Amino acid sequence: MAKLIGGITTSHVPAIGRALARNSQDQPYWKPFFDAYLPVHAWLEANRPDVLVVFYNDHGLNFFLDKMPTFAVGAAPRYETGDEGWDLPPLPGFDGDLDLSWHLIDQLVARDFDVTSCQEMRVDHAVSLPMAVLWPGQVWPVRIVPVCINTVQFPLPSARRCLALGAAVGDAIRGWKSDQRVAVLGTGGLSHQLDGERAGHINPEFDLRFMDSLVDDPAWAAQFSIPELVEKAGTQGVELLMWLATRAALGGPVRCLHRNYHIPISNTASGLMLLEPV
Amino acid sequence: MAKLIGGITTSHVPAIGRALARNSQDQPYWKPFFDAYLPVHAWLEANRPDVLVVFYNDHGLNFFLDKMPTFAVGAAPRYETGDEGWDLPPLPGFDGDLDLSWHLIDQLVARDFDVTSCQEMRVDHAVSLPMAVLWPGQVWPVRIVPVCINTVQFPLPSARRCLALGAAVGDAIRGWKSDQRVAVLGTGGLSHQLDGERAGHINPEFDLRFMDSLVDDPAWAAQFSIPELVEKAGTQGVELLMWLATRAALGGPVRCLHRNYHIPISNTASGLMLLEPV
Amino acid sequence: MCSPAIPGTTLFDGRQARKGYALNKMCFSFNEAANRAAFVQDEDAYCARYGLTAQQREAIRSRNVLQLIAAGGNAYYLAKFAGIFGLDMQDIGAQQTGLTKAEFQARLDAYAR
Amino acid sequence: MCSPAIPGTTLFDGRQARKGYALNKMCFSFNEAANRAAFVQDEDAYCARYGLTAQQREAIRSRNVLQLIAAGGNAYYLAKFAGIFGLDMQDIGAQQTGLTKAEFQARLDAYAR
Ligand SMILES: [Fe+3]
Ligand SMILES: [Fe+3]
Repeated sequence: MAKLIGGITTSHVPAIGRALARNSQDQPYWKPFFDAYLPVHAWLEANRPDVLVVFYNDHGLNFFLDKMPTFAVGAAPRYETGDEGWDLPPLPGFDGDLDLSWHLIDQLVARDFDVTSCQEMRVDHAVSLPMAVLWPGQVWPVRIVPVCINTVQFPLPSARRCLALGAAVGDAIRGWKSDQRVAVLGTGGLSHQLDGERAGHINPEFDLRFMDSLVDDPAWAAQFSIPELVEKAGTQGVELLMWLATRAALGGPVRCLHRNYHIPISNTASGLMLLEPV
Repeated sequence: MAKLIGGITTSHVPAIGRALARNSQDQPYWKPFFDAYLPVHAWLEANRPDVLVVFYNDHGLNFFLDKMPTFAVGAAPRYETGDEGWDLPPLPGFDGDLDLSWHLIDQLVARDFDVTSCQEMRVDHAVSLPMAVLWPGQVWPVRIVPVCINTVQFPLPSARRCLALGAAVGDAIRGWKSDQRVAVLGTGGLSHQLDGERAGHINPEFDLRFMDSLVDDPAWAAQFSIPELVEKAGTQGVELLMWLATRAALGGPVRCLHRNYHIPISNTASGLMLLEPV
Repeated sequence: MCSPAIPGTTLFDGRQARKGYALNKMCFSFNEAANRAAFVQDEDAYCARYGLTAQQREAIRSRNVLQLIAAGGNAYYLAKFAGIFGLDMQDIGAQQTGLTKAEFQARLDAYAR
Repeated sequence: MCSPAIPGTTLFDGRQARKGYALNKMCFSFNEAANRAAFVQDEDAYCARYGLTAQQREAIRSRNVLQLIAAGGNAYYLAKFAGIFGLDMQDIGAQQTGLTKAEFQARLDAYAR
């Protein structure tokens, strides 16, 4: 059986892309952000996953309102990126893992998750920037299976439903007949709001409580409705749903090997956690 | 509150489109088929629905394998048709009902159905031909909300899951704050298989038992897995999932006002039922 | 996905979908009349544009439905390919079962009571 | 959909989506550099192609984010419109809050401990 070796949760701010394009990693604004990933580099080096399942939210590159899935699972041999409107050099694309993709899709549909399967798919900065922060050489030593959760078009799936999705993905990974080492990556958040008069909203108390909960009480955030999460974490802070799915995939108790919380990166409270199943 | 006044289940064979284009309705091959709808015309005339929720399966007009939803709900102001590759004159398109579309989407996501919302959408013969058989003048006196269930890409949702979807749609219709009269239409099946050495497979015993079950024991078909349903009803006979969702939307006991079963129309056992909540 | 084998029947699961993507994408394009015309005008160029495998190219060339299914084709998309030649479902059924169209039609009629 | 009002915040629900479809579709097209160039070259023609409402057209003309949101714009798609002008999220935040960019940045920095 495949081994689910751990989970990483991280923010995915587009501004990281500009920092990479301009080689700003060592500037005072950016250095603390990039340095926070060094312990994760060491963990990846030591634990060498073969495949990453990536929970992320598309920001209008692959999906438009004509066909907006609640949950989409990639089943493509390759996932290219795009410039997303910002004239930045696109990052290298990613090789998929079709065996794991179809195993996940089969298992999820069997457990009443009504996923949209995507045999041709582009991934946006929510996949490529975390990958580039984890592997600064931008030569990916892993294949990926993207799992996209809708945060664009309300109604969004509830926190409870995203926990259930993550749990089902975790079970499927652990039940995959393969010798591969799999990690889960969840990208988004933490608190931020780009739009409206409340633009710039950040909520450190909530974020820190949320990060604590992921270790000991992963269902904590599921007490809140989606509008309540938006009220606390901001319109884009609701991307924390990706963190919930990632945590749920790990199943039972976890050990937190590393965490970082840094304000601000762009308009965002930037967070990072590295979790291992106990 | 809106009123859910009844449900119609019917086959949707593309050959009907050719018969319409060639005005073959009175030919011996077609007359029994078209005549079977006369009692439904009378019911529609007497009961005048304002909106139809249409459970159907797309055959590769609106959805391709790049983004294949398990369940998709239309939220478009208008749904046009296409020739689907067959050089037939496209039938007139349909006006949507955006209030009901969004009400359904909100309610379904709240009940853990991971639907894909479609704000731009074409509908194929599985919507247009049943509509043209119900209203031969092809002037539609109703608005529609299409609900598409995947029968193209396995894994398909289970019969049990489709029953649950239908039940949730029914609850949402009955809970819709509106004075509109709503009917449900489910199109597909009954037993047939277009592909493979078993092409031409038809299973009248199964179909008749299935039609009986819709009246008194709607969960009967849910005892079978999708491969079992394919074994019994054929690769395209699995479209009976639309009938299950339609029946489930009606909720409790129903009265069967009319039924017809006719072999063959094209390669298909053609079925028709008109059901009213008791 | 583990499915019990049903004789003469292929479930279009992930395994089939992986094999057939290019072929099905080409057939999906036949929804548009302009694409059908382009195929008819230069079949080789059109197939090349979609990157068909050799097996798929040969199955398209032979207009053989069983071969097209073996190459990963899905019945719903293949129906659009058949449309180019004006074939109906009895033509296709007859071809796959090795019957004449009249024989195939008779087999269907025999189900009636 | 019944949501409690959150001050200064618009949830992009069905009501907003219905209002904003044309605007968001145009902004989605800005994923491609050629479309951004076409917009820059002839803004009127490009907006006409997407059938923007008068309110949407005016909001695009004024480059005003709050007006764009009021016209049904979604933040994720509007970010691609902002990209045409090289605006970053602090420019956009400043515009919406009536602050200078430096003031807006200072407000963000103040959250740090
Ligand atoms: Fe984001
Ligand atoms: Fe069909």
